[in-house]
Amino acid sequence: METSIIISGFGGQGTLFAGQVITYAAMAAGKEVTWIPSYGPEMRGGTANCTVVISDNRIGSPLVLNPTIVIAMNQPSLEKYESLVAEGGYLIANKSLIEKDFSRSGINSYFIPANELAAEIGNMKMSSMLLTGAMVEITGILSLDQIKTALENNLPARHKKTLPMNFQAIDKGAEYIKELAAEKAK
Amino acid sequence: METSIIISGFGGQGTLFAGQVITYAAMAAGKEVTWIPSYGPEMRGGTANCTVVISDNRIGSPLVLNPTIVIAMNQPSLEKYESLVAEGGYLIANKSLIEKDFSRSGINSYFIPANELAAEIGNMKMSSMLLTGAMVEITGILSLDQIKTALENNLPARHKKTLPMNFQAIDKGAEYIKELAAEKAK
Amino acid sequence: MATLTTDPIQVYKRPVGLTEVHSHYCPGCTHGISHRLIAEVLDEMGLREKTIGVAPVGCSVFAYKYLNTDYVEAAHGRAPAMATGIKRVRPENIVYTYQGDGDLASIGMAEIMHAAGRGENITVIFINNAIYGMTGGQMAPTTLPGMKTTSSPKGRDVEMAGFPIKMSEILATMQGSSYIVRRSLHDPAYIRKSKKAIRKAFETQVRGMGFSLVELLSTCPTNWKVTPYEALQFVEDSMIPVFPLGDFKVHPEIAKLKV
Amino acid sequence: MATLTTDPIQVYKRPVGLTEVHSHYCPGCTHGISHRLIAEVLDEMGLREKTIGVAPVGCSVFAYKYLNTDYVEAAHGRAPAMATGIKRVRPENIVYTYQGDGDLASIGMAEIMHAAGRGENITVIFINNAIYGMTGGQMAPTTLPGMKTTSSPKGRDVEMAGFPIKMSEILATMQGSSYIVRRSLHDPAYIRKSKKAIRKAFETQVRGMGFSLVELLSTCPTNWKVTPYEALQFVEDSMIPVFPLGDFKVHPEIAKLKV
Amino acid sequence: MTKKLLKGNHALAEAAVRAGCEGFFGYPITPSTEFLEYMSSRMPELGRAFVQAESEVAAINMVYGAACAGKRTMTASSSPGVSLMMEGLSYIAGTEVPAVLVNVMRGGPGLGNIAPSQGDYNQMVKGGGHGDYFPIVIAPASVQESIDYTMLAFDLADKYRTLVYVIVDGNIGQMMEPAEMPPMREIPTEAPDWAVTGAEGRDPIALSSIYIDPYDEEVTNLRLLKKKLEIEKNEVIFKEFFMEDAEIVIIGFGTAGRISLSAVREAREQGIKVGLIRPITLFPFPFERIAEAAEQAKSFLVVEMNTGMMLDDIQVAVKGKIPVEFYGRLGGVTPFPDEILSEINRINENPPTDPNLDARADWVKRLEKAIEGSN
Amino acid sequence: MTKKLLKGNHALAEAAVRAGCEGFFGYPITPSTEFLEYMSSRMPELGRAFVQAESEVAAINMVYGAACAGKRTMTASSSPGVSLMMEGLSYIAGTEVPAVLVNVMRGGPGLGNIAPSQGDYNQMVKGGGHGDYFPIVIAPASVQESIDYTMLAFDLADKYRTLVYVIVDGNIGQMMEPAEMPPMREIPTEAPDWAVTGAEGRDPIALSSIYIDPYDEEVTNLRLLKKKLEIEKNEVIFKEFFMEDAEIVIIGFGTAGRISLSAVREAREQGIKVGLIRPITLFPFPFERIAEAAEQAKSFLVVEMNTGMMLDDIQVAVKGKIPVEFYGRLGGVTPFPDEILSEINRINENPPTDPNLDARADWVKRLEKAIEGSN
Amino acid sequence: MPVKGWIEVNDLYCKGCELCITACPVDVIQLDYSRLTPKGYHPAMLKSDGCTGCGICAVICPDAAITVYREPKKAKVPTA
Amino acid sequence: MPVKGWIEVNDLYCKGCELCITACPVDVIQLDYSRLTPKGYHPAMLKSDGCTGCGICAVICPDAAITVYREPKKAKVPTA
Ligand SMILES: Cc1ncc(C[n+]2csc(CCOP(=O)(O)OP(=O)(O)O)c2C)c(N)n1
Ligand SMILES: Cc1ncc(C[n+]2csc(CCOP(=O)(O)OP(=O)(O)O)c2C)c(N)n1
Ligand code: SF4
Ligand code: SF4
Ligand code: SF4
Ligand code: SF4
Ligand code: SF4
Ligand code: SF4
Ligand SMILES: [Mg+2]
Ligand SMILES: [Mg+2]
Repeated sequence: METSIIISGFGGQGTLFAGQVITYAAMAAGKEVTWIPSYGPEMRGGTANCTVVISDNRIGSPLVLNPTIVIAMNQPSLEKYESLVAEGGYLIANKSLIEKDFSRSGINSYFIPANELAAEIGNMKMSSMLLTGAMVEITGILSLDQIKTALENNLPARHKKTLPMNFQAIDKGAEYIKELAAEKAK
Repeated sequence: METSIIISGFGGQGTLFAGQVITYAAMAAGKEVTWIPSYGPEMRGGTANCTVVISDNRIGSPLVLNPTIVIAMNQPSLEKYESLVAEGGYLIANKSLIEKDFSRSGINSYFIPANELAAEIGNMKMSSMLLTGAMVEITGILSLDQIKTALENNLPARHKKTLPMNFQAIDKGAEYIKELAAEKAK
Repeated sequence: MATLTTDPIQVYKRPVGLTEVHSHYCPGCTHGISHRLIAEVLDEMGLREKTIGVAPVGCSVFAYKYLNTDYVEAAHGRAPAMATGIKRVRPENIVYTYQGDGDLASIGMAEIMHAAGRGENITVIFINNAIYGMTGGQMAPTTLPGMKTTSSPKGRDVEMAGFPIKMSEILATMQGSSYIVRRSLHDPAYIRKSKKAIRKAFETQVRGMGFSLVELLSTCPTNWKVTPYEALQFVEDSMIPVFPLGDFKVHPEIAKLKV
Repeated sequence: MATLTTDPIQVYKRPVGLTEVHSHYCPGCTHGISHRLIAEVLDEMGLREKTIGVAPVGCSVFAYKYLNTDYVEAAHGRAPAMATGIKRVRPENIVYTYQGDGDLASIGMAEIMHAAGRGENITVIFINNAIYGMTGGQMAPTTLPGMKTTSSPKGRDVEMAGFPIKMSEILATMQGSSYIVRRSLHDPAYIRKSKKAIRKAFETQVRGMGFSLVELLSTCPTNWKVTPYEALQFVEDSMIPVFPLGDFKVHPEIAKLKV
Repeated sequence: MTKKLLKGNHALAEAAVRAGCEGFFGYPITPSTEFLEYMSSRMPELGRAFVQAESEVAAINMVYGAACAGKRTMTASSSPGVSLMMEGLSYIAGTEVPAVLVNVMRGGPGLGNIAPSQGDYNQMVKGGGHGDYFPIVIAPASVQESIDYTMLAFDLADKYRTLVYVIVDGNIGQMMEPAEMPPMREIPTEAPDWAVTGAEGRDPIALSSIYIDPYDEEVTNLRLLKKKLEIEKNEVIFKEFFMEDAEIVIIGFGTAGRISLSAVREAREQGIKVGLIRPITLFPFPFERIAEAAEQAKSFLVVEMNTGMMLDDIQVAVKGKIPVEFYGRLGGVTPFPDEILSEINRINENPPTDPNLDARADWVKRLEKAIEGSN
Repeated sequence: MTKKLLKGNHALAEAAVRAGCEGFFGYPITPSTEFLEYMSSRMPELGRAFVQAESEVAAINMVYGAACAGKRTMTASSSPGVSLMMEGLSYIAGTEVPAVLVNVMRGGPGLGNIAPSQGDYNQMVKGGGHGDYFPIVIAPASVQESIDYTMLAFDLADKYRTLVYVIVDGNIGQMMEPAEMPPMREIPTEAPDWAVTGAEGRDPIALSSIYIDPYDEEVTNLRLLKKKLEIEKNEVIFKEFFMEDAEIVIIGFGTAGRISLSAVREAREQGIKVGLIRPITLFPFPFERIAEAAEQAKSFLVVEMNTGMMLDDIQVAVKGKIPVEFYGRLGGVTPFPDEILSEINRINENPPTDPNLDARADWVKRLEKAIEGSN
Repeated sequence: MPVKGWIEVNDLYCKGCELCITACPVDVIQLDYSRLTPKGYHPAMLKSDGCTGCGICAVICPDAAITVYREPKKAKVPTA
Repeated sequence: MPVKGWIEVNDLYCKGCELCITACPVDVIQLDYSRLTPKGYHPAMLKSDGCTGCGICAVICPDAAITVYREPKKAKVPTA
């Protein structure tokens, strides 16, 4: 089984680190993993994205054409990746920075107002962690605890004090999905 | 028929130009010709030599391993080329700058005190032309007139005034050989 | 005489010399200001349709997308050589290079020195932002002592990496150079002076007077890891003391020129 | 105290620092003088067995055959980079380059500027003979205005090829340089001064004080097409006016040094 | 086992450090820059030499100097930067001193882009500098291999006093993957006897690449050639997968090989008899193994991220015995396993029979169609 | 016919002038320096651009500029100088502007020596710079051919907007031979429409080698590749001698080919059925003709002044059909016709039969013996 | 009374860098947090009256995003 | 009376460049036209007495071919 995740947004939205946290978590869970950024410091002002592959077997390609999961943190990312999500896959989008609606069927798509929710915690930069929490809740590829442990073990020392806030964001993302489900269930 | 000539000496002794004069003369005589220097300005203070090939056919190699004729204008040149002259070929050496004797048989070897003879004309630099005259006299590959015409047609304008002196040197070299022959005949 | 019209006056509008596209520069990066000044000067001098620009490798690698003239893209550091090739076969054109500090002062040191040495009749716009912007913030020859970069993580150690190299001062020693000045982009008043300098540099070329160069102190908020505004302050507070503004060589005829 | 011996006194003999071979230099070429001075200085300072020389591409390409120390042979112009590589991994050794004007001022411009810029703790012996000797007499960046060479057959045209580049003056502007002087080899008195300068340059390195360079005006009778003696006169009459002798940068501590 | 999630460039750099690299000289260039950045903090920390050179030209000549001084030394760069090193590399080869170069290849020619590519195969393997010389070329396909083969690179460089190139593409330089670091090696206290160290108590040593007399140079060239033949005998490395009964054999190196493996696995699940040979040393090239495989297989499919540079070498080994097909993506495009899988399917359904088929020309047509389709 | 005795370097230079070269940018290096020296007086005389650049790096980038400006332009250098041009050449190729390079090859690697060599074959033909690009490579074997093919070089460069390399060795650069100069061509008054000339009355033109999006670069790479295939179809040039009934076929380019001709003539006089194919374009390589010859001949003898670089290409064409032997001299040693003649005799007396013989390894043994013998 | 002016900010170019805001001598510019440009930035806008049309904001704008207008002087009928 | 000195010129190194000749303050050096060195040059030699052992010729000799000797001062017995 191979799961592939693309997280895409503006530079500075924390997409690369969110991808790393997922990678660490999967690695700790005994999976084969790869993480690769769309590196491009030579291209200023662009979008930043990364691809995570999680597998039971040795991984061939760190890049994927049709990811199973996409987290789109802004509108350009949604435009770029919506059509590429694998059939039956997941698209999780940051409603706060997206004005248009979904256009694709056959996949599971979610809008989450991540910036607003993150602002509630008090830090807009938490939106990527928040979406990660939501993604985990939606897909079940890892547990929230696994993500949190990975985060705790790999957050650079100088950022340690933001750990509680990160945890909050993960939970908040997950809760938002739970509520959504509850609402739907209604 | 292919004739090959190596003229070798110190830089400044006029070896390269003497070779060119022979080449021009042979060309005027309707032969195929090549001239090539041992180029090496990157090697200061070394010897300067050139190879002339004269042929009825298209010339393959501008270089030869065993030249038919060698003009050795100093001792290092003699040491280098004596053993390489083709069987039955000619070795013409400048006695003025050579202290040792010939060591090879099976070829036609000549010593000529070129510097002294050139000094008699009044210009030491004429020694290469003098040896060229001698070479032509010995081998008969071209006539003295052919050489002189080639010289006249190809001497750079700024050196035109040395033409008579060059002619003298050619003749002097040839005469020296004639005398030598006359002496031997005695 | 006052005019009759009551239409609003357009005090400032984007110059024709700039293309109508969004640039890839980071928000607040002063590369954009220098582009604008060049465009304005070429517009004002009527040179746009005679000019061939030479873009460097650096953040301004796509200068040709923004400046509305013919353009070529040089190898890293070699813009002065490429400009020489163009100018020598097309002396009727106006040829200028646009180069960063890594490009001009590091890998391109030989080419800029010799273009100046030959008195090549070209103009150089030299953007000194004390860092390698495009590759993500490594130390440049112009990085300030003690300044942290991704390749001087403890701050530039002058013992191991030397002191900042002052290109204008060095190039002014070359007999072939006619106009060598340093200006700054950190403040509107200084920007206006920068524009005048750019104008004089092109005037030097138009008059066939040889090599001209305008060094512009510029910002890199992204790699300095500060806001655009803090970046301007850093230029004023930290860069100018190391790279003093001034005229390092001005041909008397150009000095006389009013622009 | 006067001595008892009546053996003749050897006033001068060939230094141990020179190998016992005939050199390939043309008769009267002052490359040989500078070799001898280096050998004498290394002998006197007792550095011969600690020293690693870096030969250039140029007539002195075989410097390693004549100077009796460990030696490496650099690519054309890259001796300062190669010396940097050696010195950084072997700071305990004395490392110097020996470079011609084509090598140092033309193709090697970037490397010499940056070695000086970094304040690399190496010594450079720079032989300025205003021409490319080894390749047969082409124009160098140091060729005098109007001087005929095989690649400036009508004389150096400063309009097209620029003015001679004055490396010592330029390098002195670099903060990392500690000792930059120009001397000449055209006359015994000047040769003695040259030797002192070479001594001071190595003293600079021994003290870990950074970049040192001695520019030596030198002859090329072969390509200048004059006799060795006329060549010395040419240095005095024509070169020194363009390349004035002098101390362009001397660290105060070295200035105090008596050698 | 203590695997850590490591970025390719950092892993390569740390492996060099552990292999005993005492001098790093480089110039930043995407996508290899993190290598230099890592070294800028790591080397000084260990008291070893780090210089950010003024250019790649200077960097390689600093390496040349440090190599002559008998220290393990290296540089890392990417395609355009490596082109600037050609003269210096040729000098190092001619002087027969050991040095290591890491090339994190990107799209070219020219400035190109910074995306992963294998377009420098010829430059690296056939010798981009002037003259006859033969660097060892190793192409790892994962972060772990990058570590292991960087260690080996230094050993081989010393063993043969030769250049060793470790070539990866931006994918491997930039990606993070779990991998294990070997322990730090001891730095030898003695310099090798050929190195310049100051002529204390011995005759001076001169290291150069000049052999002004052609006969001397000929002897040198012959020595280099014999070294090459020796290396070809001893140092070939490749990996193979599913080869026992393979009828279609894929050949690809580095990322292309690694991605092909995914495709091969999927094809095997579909029951297609397909195998993979992944050359790891590109020089020495596994000619023998490939010639052998040509006896067993019905056809080859060469996969590269260039226009078919290794393809030519495969043709030399195959000698027209079986049809060889080609699939390449260009300009920084990394092929996806699906693409290779569909090539396998195509071959499986319509097995090529003409051993003289023009692999490159056929592929051009397919690729053109694909590109048109996607636009 | 007005043949004059001309020096190779001067003839090459004057041919470039007559072909309409409007900008020469170079740096002195033996054995090509006379080229630059000639241009230093000739170009200004005609009001054309001449710059003695500060280095080969600068020279090729000046050429790059002049080429973008739509003028015929060139440089000339020798092996180490050419290595320094690799980045610039790759940029020119990537930008698809026409330019001509003359490489007067010398012994290498490294500083090597200044003697004639063919050791840059791989660098020139396989691409010494980074990325996929395909310069046309022409190898004249006489002063007359140097003239003729330099003219052609400029035409081909323009026709395909590509790099063209004219490669000779020091023999041809330095020797004088009678040859005829074609008349001076008119310089076109209009610039080509792709050139930068100032955007007067039209949209600005930007010339670059950047294709930051890999898919754009892929399209570019594919365009370059198709140009290559086109060139392979149209522009192959070779000469052949005594091929009608040849059983032994010698293959050699440039000086090696020319010298082989002398040996072949002598062998023919002895009644040996030997012929010669002399490739003139090394890219595009005469693969077809050589494959054809492999059908006719019993064996090949490849002669080069290197370790057998073209040999590899011959092997590709021969596909193991007949035995291929090799004879090379290295390091600046030019083989003499006698040596090749004795190789022919050897083959004639003991015809090789194993099509898989290892030509290079066998020759190494012979050469080693010969070298030992001569010491 | 000071001259009356105003500015227009082009969404295509503006990157919300705030340099115009820090430069405006009369402090009449702010970012428009209610909107995102197509590139995802909050653009600059006039926040209040008082712009003099001095053009300083345009001088410092790195993206040449600002057009500056000024009300013309009152029309005077030529007196001659 | 001036000090008495003399020089020896080593044939292996001397190239007959004449620089010593032009430099010698007392003009006592000339080329030896009767001999060639192994490399083919006429070497320098003392042509007459008068050498002071000043060493100037050695300072200028590019080939370090000259060894300079001087007659020692008269031996004095130490007085103490
Ligand atoms: C030969 C070569 N080396 C390195 C690079 C990578 N590179 C691209 S831009 C750059 C530095 C740019 O810095 P600078 O010139 O200061 O421009 P800035 O981005 O700061 O404006 C480097 C090292 C390259 N493209 N080519
Ligand atoms: C890359 C390269 N370019 C050119 C050359 C040819 N070359 C050898 S020495 C030299 C110039 C030497 O001049 P200079 O440095 O002044 O030394 P000199 O011979 O005058 O002492 C040149 C151009 C070379 N060997 N390598
Ligand atoms: S990285 Fe720096 S220099 Fe480059 S565009 Fe961004 S701010 Fe400007
Ligand atoms: S060519 Fe000139 S520099 Fe070179 S050795 Fe001769 S005289 Fe000296
Ligand atoms: S300065 Fe320009 S880009 Fe920046 S916020 Fe103001 S208008 Fe926008
Ligand atoms: S024109 Fe002047 S007053 Fe008006 S907004 Fe701009 S800076 Fe402020
Ligand atoms: S200076 Fe030296 S080399 Fe010259 S002639 Fe005198 S002794 Fe001989
Ligand atoms: S030592 Fe002095 S006096 Fe004696 S020969 Fe030499 S220069 Fe003349
Ligand atoms: Mg910068
Ligand atoms: Mg010189």
